[in-house]
Amino acid sequence: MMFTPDIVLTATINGLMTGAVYALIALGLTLVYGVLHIINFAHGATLTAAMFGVLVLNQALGIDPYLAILVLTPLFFALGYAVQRLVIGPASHGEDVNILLVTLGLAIIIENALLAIFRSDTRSVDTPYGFSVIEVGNLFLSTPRVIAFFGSIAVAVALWLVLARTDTGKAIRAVAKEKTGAALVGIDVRHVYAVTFGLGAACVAIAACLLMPTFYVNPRVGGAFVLVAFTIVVLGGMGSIAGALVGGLFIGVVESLSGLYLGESLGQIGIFLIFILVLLFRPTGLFGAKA
Amino acid sequence: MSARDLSTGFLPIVLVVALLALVPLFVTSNTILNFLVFTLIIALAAQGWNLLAGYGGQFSFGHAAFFGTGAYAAAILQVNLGVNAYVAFLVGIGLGALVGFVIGYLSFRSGLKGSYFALVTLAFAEVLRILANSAGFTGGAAGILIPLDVSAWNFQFESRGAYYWVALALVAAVLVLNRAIERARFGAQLVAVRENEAAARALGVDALSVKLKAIALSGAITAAAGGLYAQYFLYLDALIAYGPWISIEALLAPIVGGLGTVFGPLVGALALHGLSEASKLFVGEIPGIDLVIFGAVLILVVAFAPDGVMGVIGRVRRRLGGVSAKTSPASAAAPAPAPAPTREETPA
Amino acid sequence: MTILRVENVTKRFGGLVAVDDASLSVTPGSITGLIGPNGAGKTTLFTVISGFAAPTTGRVLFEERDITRVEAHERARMGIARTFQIVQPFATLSVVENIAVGAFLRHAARADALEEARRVAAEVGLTPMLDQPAKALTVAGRKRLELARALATGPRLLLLDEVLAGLNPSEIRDMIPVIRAIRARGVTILIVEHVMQAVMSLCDDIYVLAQGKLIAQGPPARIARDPHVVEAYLGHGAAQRLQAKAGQIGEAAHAERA
Amino acid sequence: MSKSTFSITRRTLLQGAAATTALVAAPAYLRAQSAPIKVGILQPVTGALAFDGQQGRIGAELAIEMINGAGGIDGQMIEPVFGDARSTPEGGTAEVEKMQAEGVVAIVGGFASPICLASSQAASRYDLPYLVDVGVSDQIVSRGLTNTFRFGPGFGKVTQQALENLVKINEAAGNPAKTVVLVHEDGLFGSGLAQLLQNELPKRGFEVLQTLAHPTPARDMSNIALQIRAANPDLVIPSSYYGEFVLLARTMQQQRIQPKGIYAVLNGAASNFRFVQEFPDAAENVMDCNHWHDPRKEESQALLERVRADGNVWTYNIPLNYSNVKLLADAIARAGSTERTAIRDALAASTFEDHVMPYGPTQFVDGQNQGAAPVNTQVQGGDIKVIFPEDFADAEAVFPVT
Repeated sequence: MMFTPDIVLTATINGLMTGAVYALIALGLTLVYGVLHIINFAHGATLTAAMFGVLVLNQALGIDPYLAILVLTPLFFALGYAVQRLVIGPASHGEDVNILLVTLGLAIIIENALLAIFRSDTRSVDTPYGFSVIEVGNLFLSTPRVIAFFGSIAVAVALWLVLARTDTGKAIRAVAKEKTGAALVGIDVRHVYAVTFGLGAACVAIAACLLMPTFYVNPRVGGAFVLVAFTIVVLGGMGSIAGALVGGLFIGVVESLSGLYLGESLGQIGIFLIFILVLLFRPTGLFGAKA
Repeated sequence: MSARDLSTGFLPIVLVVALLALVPLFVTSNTILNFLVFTLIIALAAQGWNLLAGYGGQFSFGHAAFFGTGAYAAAILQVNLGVNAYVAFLVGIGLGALVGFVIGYLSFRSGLKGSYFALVTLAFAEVLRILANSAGFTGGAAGILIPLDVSAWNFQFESRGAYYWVALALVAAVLVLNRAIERARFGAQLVAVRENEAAARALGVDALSVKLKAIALSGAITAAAGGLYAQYFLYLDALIAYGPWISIEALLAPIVGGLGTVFGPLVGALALHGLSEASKLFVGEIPGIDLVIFGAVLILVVAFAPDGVMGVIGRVRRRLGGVSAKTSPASAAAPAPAPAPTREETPA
Repeated sequence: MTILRVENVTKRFGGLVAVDDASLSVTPGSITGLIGPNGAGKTTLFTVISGFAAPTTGRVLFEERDITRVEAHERARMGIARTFQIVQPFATLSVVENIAVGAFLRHAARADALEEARRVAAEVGLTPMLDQPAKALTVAGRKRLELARALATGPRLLLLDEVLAGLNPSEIRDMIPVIRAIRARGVTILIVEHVMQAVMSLCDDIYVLAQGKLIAQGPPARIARDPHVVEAYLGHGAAQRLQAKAGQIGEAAHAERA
Repeated sequence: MSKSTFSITRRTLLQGAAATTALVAAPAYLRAQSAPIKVGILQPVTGALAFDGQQGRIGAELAIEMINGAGGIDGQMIEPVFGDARSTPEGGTAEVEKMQAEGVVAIVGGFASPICLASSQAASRYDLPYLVDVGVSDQIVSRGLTNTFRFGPGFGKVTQQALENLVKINEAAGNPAKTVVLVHEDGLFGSGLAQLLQNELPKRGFEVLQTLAHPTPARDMSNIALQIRAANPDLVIPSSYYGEFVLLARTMQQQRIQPKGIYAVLNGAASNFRFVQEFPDAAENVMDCNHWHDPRKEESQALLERVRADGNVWTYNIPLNYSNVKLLADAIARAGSTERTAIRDALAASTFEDHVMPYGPTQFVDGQNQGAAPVNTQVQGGDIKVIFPEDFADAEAVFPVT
């Protein structure tokens, strides 16, 4: 099938905009993986919870989704911190299999608690700018999606700065590299684990705020983003912030273009095939650091 | 018979299976039988997973790939090609082994382990799900329906009890197979690969071939569960056959029951499904609350019984003095949970 | 006649040359030592010989057969066994089961493998710990287990990677006769070792590796005097002590073999 | 046969005795009157289909409330036995077994086709009448199960009707639409429909420019919108679930894609008031061919108002389940017994009119209600109106839109 350059260009831009949000969701996942070496199964459910958070703040208090960032980011950081410190850590006895199970249990709890509270309706947030567009040539770019694009990149850069420049960031990197060594030099590993989890949850909270003006929420919506986030984490190299960002944008574009050329349904296969091929031939990720 | 044979021999299997086989004679409630049949199907799928992950240390998140293959083979061969149900069932098992071999060959050859292996299996299952959803011969999105035609020749039974016995027989066969593997060279090599692949290779263990055998066998067993599912419910679509739900069921049961133990998958499946039913019973009509309880109990089990139900049983038995602590660790039957899968790999 | 020959092996990691054109040969029935300062490439060369890494160039021959491309487990089947410097027990298995994994290589039936495992355990002095979980063993116990597992595969050539490292002097004293006894029943041994005194007392022949190159070869007494070795590795004080000792022990060893 | 079937038979005998010799058997009669009739209400109230399940349950509950409020079935109250199919076929099967054990006389619901297929089959083991509320797969009523009835239309009927109605609506407007883009989810509804329309539309003078499939859930519909814009069709025919259609409609509005009409089929959102309320501009003038209540019936208006008064959203699941329960109650009353075969025969012979759907009197052939058909709705002025067929319409079609 042939498409005009216009369409391909627009599809690419669409892919980049979607991909940036994917990247933001993947950031939390890759960070947790890099430090704790576990796959957090509750990541998608956390996203769903944050999206409901946006909905509630909007409908009950009239808070704009973007302003909700100021509320939800610290809230989810605290929640993530507490859950790791009080539930995942103690319950898992440091065994990775157990962490996996505990996060799976958490995902089940969060998803169904949301179902019990909000019922299973699909809900959306209406904003004054929900339908506004930025015209570039004869392209109409959805304003909230452009905001989401730059917002996601800003968060990625901010996260990278936190890890590179702050003491906490250095402690996180030390623990990621060598847990025992870090403990020996006096780093509180449990605290670092919890901070990492908190950061992961905070990323997801921001992603929720950026998504809601253009997306919808129901108790199972997070699942749609989790698999793709896994793919990005693998593609970018597990634990790599820059990898997650580049991987997210790349996957966004691949998804968009393969959707265009193969159809949206089969286009999904494109993502998984890339995923499989990367794992088989370059498991440290396309953009990841050396082993 | 020595105390040691009690924990590693075939006698407990015979006893447990004999006991379970009596259930339909006393339980006439089809609600319970239906629950047990479904639970046994899950247990069978989980036994397959346990062989690869519990004994071999290769954690798969994609056993749906095998379950779905077994299920679709059973249905498609019967519906589209008119093959006898039992033949279709057996072919499905063979195809499950083949899919296992192919996935294993690709992944193990590339040296994937830990979370990387887990993720690649997940992706393979998803690819199969999407393909099954769009292909014509699988019935596509409309799914595939095996015509209701109750007769033993068609592998369809009037009574739930008959299904129960068939499912139990398959589970029992795998219990025996598992025990035999534990006592054979293959089992020792498999566990050695799980514990330390390099050391195993140094001792002459062909790790790749051992892992391939394990994943093919594992695929075959889980495919049998899929085939049985198809025969029991007579309807399939891509989400049922290749959906993530069964991958999760297959891994939860052994982990809760006792990873790398013969009885772990069966015990875990019964415990989890029992728990799920119980939590459904005790809460009112608010949807979701029962699953919240389920999730909470899952976390509590992990927190307070980290080596699974079989681990708890073992500890209680040791405390009661039935089997001395001296002999039981010697058995390969009850190793502690495998070392973390993610730990061995090279971090990026 | 050699049982093992390494011909011009070079191993590069990117720009780094870990082993540079090394050649050595091991006489059947001997204990041959491979020594050198830290980072000399001993472990890399050992890894190449045991089949856990392929050389960049060069060949490895076992009983005059080229095994350069033969996989590690195949080498075990051919009769080459190795131990690991950092012990690698199968943690959840018992001692006897650990050894049985090795014994299964030549014994298909569980009963036979277990019997062989018990026999080997006796040989290395692990009989009292047979049913303990491997993770419960002391460091010395684990070193013995490492040795036992390798022995259980029925090797003709045994590659030992620092089996004495981490042991205290009395544990080393206990271990040396065990290694000698293994050689005494006809198993050839190539040993990478850091504990100098032990190497000098055990080995018939020693190769010295420094910065990836073989710089010396010969019987212990000659190595201890070799000016290159003294310069690159031993240091003068240690060399003198070893020279004195090598004289006595070397004679004793020869006497024993005769 | 199981014990519970036996006890039901016994109770039925007692009832019969009560009817003939009322005086002598007075105590038995009283007992029969006080014993409620248990009806299984099976819906997927958790899992992926939870929303639809909850909606269906609301409809069934309201019908039972209404019937019991009016004195029950010949004095006997209906007692609902709720079951959660958990959005899976095996979940549905397990609930059927439970309901059977609890002694229900029939089961209503299922919602999704896979659940309906498995559950009705499980119920057939006990000759337990099963009324499918929505499940449109044509396999449901083609298996020869005598216990299974579908009051609503099946897939073949819906698609055929959607096509015919489209042609008529287009004709009535002077054939403004000639080119079409099909957008469909890749599941049972969407794929089957797209295939049929692709074959049939060209025969009726339409040109299908493109067929765009998408998965559920889809994270992004902008590419679909993009391709619609590029193809610039007169008509867009989307068949998707709620979330995806909302995304699509919003994107189309944003991208200023304005075809002459959006003609949805079995769409999750186009006949959903939440969508209409939340995005009135995107929803305006969207047509849908779907299950819908008969707006001219007073009872359906009362029901709608009641649902809104309770703070619930109105979807077609509600009138369908409401009607199904009423249909069942009528069959039980006419059977004069709670015996299964009697109820089954009464259902098969029923000519029930007192429902809230635009179907006319029921007439079952092999379990399928022959009068069942979808209608065309259109979002007009923030409301959802029936525009076709005229017999049931409460508004005129706005077409072409531009």
